[in-house]
Amino acid sequence: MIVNFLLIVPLLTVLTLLLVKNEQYIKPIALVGSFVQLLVIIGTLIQYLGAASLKNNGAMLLQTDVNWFAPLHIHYHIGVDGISMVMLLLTALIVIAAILVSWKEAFLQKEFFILLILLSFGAYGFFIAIDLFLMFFFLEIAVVPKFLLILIWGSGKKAYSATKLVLMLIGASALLFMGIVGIYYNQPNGLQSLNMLQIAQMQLPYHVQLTFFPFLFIGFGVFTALFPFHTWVPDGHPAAPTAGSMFLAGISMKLGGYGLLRLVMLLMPAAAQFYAPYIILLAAIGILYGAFATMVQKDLKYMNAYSSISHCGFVLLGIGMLTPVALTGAVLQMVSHGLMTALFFAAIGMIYSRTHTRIIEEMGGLLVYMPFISGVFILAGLASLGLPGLSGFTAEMTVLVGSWQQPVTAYRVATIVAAASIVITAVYVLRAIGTVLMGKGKIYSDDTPTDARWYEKWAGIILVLGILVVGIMPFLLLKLISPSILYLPQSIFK
Amino acid sequence: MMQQITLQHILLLSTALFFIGVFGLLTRRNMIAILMSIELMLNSVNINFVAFNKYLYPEKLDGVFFFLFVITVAAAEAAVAIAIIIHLYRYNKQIDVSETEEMRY
Amino acid sequence: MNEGLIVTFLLCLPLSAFVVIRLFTGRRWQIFSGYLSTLVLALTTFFAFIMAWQYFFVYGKMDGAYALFVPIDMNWLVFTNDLSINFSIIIDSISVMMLLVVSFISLMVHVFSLAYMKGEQRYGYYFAYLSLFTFAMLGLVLSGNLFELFMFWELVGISSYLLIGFYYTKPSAVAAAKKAFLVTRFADFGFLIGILMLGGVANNFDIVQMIRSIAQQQALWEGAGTSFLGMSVLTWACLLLFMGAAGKSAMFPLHIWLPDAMEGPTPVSALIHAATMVVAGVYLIARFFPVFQMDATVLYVIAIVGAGTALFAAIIACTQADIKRVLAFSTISQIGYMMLALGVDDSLNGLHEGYTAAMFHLFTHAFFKSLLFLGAGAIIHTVHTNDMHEMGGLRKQMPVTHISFLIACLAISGIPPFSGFFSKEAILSAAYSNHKWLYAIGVVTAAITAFYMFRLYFSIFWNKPLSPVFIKKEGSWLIRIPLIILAVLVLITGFIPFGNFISANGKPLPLEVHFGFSVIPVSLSVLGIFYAAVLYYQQNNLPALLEKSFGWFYITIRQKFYIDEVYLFITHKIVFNVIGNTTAWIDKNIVDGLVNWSAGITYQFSVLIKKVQSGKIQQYVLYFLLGVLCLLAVVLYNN
Amino acid sequence: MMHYYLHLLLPFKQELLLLMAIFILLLLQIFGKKLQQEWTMQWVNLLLLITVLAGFWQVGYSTDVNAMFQLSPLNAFEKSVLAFATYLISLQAYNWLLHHEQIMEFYVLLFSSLLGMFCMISATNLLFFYVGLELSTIPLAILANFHLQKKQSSEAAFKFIVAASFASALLLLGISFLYGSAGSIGFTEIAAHLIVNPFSILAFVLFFTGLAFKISIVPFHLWTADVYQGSPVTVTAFLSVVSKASVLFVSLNFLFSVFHSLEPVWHTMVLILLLLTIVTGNLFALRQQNFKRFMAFSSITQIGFILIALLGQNIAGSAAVVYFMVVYVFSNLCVFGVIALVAATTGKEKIEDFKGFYQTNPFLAWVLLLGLFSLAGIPPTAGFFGKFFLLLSGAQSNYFGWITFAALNLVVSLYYYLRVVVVIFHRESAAVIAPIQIPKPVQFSFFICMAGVIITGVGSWIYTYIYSLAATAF
Repeated sequence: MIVNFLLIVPLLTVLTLLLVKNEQYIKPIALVGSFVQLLVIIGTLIQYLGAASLKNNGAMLLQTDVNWFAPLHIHYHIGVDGISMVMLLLTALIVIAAILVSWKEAFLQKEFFILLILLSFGAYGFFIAIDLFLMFFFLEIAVVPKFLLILIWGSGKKAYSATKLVLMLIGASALLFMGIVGIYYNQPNGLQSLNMLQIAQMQLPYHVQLTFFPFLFIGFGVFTALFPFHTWVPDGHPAAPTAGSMFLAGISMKLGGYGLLRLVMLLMPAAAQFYAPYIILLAAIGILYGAFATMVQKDLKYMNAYSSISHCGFVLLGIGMLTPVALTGAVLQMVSHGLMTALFFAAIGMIYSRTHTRIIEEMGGLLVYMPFISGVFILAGLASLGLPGLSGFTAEMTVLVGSWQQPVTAYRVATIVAAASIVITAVYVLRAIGTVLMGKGKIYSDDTPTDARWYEKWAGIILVLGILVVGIMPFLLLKLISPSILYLPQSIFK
Repeated sequence: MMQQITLQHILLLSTALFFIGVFGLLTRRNMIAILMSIELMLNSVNINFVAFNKYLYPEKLDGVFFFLFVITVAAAEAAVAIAIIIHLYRYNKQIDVSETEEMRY
Repeated sequence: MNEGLIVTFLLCLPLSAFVVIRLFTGRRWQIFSGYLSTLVLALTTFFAFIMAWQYFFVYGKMDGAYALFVPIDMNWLVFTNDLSINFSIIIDSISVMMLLVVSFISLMVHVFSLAYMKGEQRYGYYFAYLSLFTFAMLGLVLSGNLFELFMFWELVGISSYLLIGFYYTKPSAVAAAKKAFLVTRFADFGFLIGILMLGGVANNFDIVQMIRSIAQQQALWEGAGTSFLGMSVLTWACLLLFMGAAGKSAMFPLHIWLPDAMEGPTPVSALIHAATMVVAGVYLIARFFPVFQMDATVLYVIAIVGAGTALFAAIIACTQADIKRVLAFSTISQIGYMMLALGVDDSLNGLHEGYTAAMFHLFTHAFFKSLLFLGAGAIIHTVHTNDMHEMGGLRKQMPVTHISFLIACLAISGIPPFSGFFSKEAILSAAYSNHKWLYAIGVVTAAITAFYMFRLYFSIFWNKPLSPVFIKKEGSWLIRIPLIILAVLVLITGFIPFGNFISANGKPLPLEVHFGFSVIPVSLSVLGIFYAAVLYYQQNNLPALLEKSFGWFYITIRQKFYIDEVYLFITHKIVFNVIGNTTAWIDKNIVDGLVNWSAGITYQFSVLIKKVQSGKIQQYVLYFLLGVLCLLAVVLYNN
Repeated sequence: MMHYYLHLLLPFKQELLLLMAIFILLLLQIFGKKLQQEWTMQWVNLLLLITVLAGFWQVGYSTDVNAMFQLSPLNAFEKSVLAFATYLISLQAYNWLLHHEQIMEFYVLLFSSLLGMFCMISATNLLFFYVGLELSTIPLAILANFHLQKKQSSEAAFKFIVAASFASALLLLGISFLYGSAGSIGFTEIAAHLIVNPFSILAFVLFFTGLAFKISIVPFHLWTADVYQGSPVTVTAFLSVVSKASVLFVSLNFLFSVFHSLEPVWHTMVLILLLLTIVTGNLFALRQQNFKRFMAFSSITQIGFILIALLGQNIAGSAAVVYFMVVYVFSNLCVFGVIALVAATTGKEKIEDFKGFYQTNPFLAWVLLLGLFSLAGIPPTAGFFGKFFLLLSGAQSNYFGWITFAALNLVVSLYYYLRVVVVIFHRESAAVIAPIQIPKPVQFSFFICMAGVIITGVGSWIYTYIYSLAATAF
């Protein structure tokens, strides 16, 4: 089964990297490995589409189910549906871009790339896991490499930030774990299943859902930068190396979103309806709060980190609204935010490596020296502020339209509040563009900062293409996402 | 009237012995005295064993055997402890417990 | 010929020009890029003419009205079966009219720019952005789906941003671009909510369908069940839509970006900030007119805002020294007129004079205002200054510019037989039949308009003798030809029987010019011109005296009623400093502080209890014993 | 008939092997045959390995000998785990022992202690159990003193022997009361006759605290840190891994079968103790500077987590505990191996001394990291699975809220493990530990530990095997 290769290929890449003696082969191997992974994903996509067209719905397909820890009913159970396909593609793109961006990483490069691939391994596994334990396992795998990436290759208050990040995420995992345990022991007829699909079918008792939903919700929510559990984001992202930031914001935060989606859709739909007002409230606060906090940031990376909180709020909003359109929008927003924030961080990294500062006020007129990087930066910014034709627009509009379908006045007010963020987003994006790229040129420590190198260009181009595809041809993604969302029992939609 | 010595009496004795041992253990500064206090405690337990055996379960000699083993083990323990105390004495030229407070917190 | 094909072609041409120039030719083959773009635009204009000819003359009227086609309707982003963003093209009389205006003015601007922008470092990119704007604007007017319209609306905004900020090393240009984008964005926020509301009610985003279903449900949702936060959804939606329109069309109080937008290259101002983009708001309301019609309150609001803005901007225009700013305020004022016209459309009588008048004024205004801007561009190109006080006596130096500028000034002042006269007359007549006091404002504004336009005209071309600094001649033919063409058009467009082609219900509506009605506005305008001549025909100290006599009032006007400062206060002091910094502070000290505090308290606690591990074996034993006793107590108590 | 007797001896094969080793060592000592240190280590290690393997040979059934001794498949496996851990420790002690004069005595004492543990595990009688316990404890006191030139070592030994004696006195008191209330010292009789009354509860609590002392449950843990710090690293490793594992194995038997009737009593008790243990262990570990002392508190916390599983159902609970101990052996020995090596070559034992360790000793750093991550419960290391199963089986009880609290404590424990990681990766530091030559046996032990840390988790068959063993035990 091809799905297994999604896990085998990164593992093999890691192994090869471990065994390689010659330093100069490391980057090519990492790159080739991630490209092979992309090919595998495309192969999976083709198989999935074939299988899905036969079934004519968006069910979990291409499943592999092997008993793993038999006494505890833990299975190695993986499979893909449209949503996971989309997330896999996103991950592959960002990984390739992240490897390209770090092409000149010289310090402990072997470890660097191993950790990067290991991170992606966790993400890939998470997106295809059906067994809850397996999902949790992969989620955790993707935590510690982040810590090491920040700690070893980071900058600034790296030890503090890395520790804080990993502690908050692990704390979230502890809650998640307890949630999973709660599900495990409270199934009808004394079953002890960890199979998401099976749990979805059997429908957990209402009081069980109500009890354990907060555990899982907050657990995944921390990963998605749910207000007020978001504080690892503004510390973690800026301290991380460029590739790390790209990965953190681009993929890691999506793990939580994806988990929430599964939680809301499959595990506890009834509780999701009960808690929807709270989710929406937190999401709306997060969106606006993140946006306002972004506005006054002085450091580019901090800016982007805070904006991530705001953007991820849209994911939460979409999930909380519980309409098919809003959920679709949440998925789109995950993809969109992943791509654009990765691009943003890549651009910031490129700029930083030339100007050696990230403080907005200390830069100016970079457009003259580095048109390509600036172009990428502007594009990411425009995607962020929701320019039509770029990914942010399609995603956010889908969320908003979906949200508006909820006829409750309070929800609509929340939607309006969320929509207000498009103004604030524009404020900080244009402020950054206006100050950093435009205006009078300033003197930097490198006498004449150069434009992007070939690897940086490719990294930028890959992500830009992704953004454009989502922005201009969202129907391609919708073709994957919508059936999988509509495949759910319609009872979850109020 | 002849007074019987009941199990309670013996248990009282052993308990008293035990707590005397504990008190010694907690208050003596001398290492050897501490060791002796521990022996007291062990012996109080021995009394227990024998008493239980004699009063409650006289058909089997479990308690007595246990008492024998405890004595032996206590002897071994004491031997080792004394060896260690002697070793400590070589460093400090005294056997006050306050000399063993180097590692803490 | 298939109109779907034409229109698609028409849209793709500028877009592909943008892509090709931006990605490939923009940097290395600058001149080539300019000509490529112009050529493409010529082709586009050609197709637009074909389209218009076909629509108005080949198909003609059906049942006495111009029909509405939707030649293309493709799904783009499907939300549900009903709700979707489609790539949909709507062809009716106003979209075809706009098509003509946009492509033609854009062509003129392209030609003009070929010479005007010569020597710019980013000459190629300039044309790329112009093409992008043209594409977006054409898309906007052709959109048959409200969300699609919103998308093009945003694209127009961003190309405006790029073009205003074209001289990106100039801080003022960057600031202006930012301001323009942000103010319109703020309005777009309202627009977006309006779209969501309307879409929610109509369960559709297709404009035609929406209008139809809203009309059907009208009775139904004026009831109690559909109110939202105390107002009917219809009113909310229309007001929010108008908010979007007001932002783009620089209506008070969202007008502040337009004067600053003059930081962009002058041809850009002619295209975007005079003729096309800024009237998008008017177009939007016209597009949704059947919906607006249902709510008299909203129409009244539109009329008041329009009239107010017209007067307000006209007053400010009298005091500005920068010729482009004068023109900018005149643009605001004129768009106010158009809004006024839409607002006073008399739906009760079924005459819809206002609607047609608004469109007519939009049409004529496009020509004379772009002519004015291009003329100003030609002047700036020659004298390299924007300040009218530094100019004077330029009439000999640049005869073509002079004559065309004069024609445009007459047109905007509403002097017959220039085009502006006819359209303004229609507006005033519509206002007269609806709200008299609005009519009065309109007339007064017309007089002020005449005054400040001729103040501008006299200051530039007469006033004082030619300064010896300006020895440069009028620009090349590329600059002069557009001026001539536009001047001719300003002369003749007034005579088009506009009501025949465009009216609210498609049926012809004759716009008659009554001599008796025209006397008052025209004579007031002439009076305005007269005063301007008195003050500015020759250099004298009357203007200075006048300024003094008005005192602080004059300064207030010159400072644009301090509205910018108010905005600055709100955005910088309140939003940025108070809200933004407070949020950041809260995040750092309370939300994050809580996280750090919990870590700190754990550590403190750890230090607190370290004494337990005292290193004294006897204490250990004691704790051991106490532990046993406590445990025993708890366990015994529990069982 | 030789065959017949041999068959009788079969249940004791692991104990006999150890006894044999002890005798050979003593004989060699007596006859003054001064063997080369390296050679001694080799054959001793080989013997340990055989002991490990013996635990998998002919153990498909339970054997009972005279109501004293029992060999069940689970017992045999547990002994193998202990022997294997000792084997690894012995490999890692290479650098230290190579120049230690008393190597023979070291092994005699080590094996005696191990033998005591074996007896303890197999005991079905309190007397035999008590003898085993003491046999395992007393040699440890001597071993703690094996840094013969260091005062701290003697101090540790003294504290250990005093605390141990006190604990065993309490244990004995408990045993005597048990005897008094149940009338027997055989496990089966006790299980049958014990009823819930204050006297038996008193007996049980006293007995249990004696055990709790050995696995350093708070508040009976205070000796741990000092003894760990003062003892030679090898002994610390033995104390923290083997000694604890053995008592835990025994407690499984006690709690789930012998004191089964007191279950409600010991559930509350264990809950209180585990919460105290986790919190205290965490709080103390936060501030530690000495690596061994740090590991002491870390191991205290770990014990707290292990106790969670005791709240669960017997099979799943004991499977989780045994499994976790296997994992714990590998992960803890990863860490102790590195500490031992560094201490033996440079004498440095402080966490601060490891600044920039990664730059000079990347391999050792990876070993250390893997161990720490496994202790912290980070996948894909086995520690993750171990922790997961512990909490999972514990959560079956009614104490869901408390267990959630315990799970959140994982965050704190992760913090101090990461503190070490931060130190290891410190980039700018002056006094770095110079590159260390890793001897072959130590390297071998590292490979085993690393493989163990990875494979024990992902390879589910180990857990499944343990589960099946546990299933036969109840």
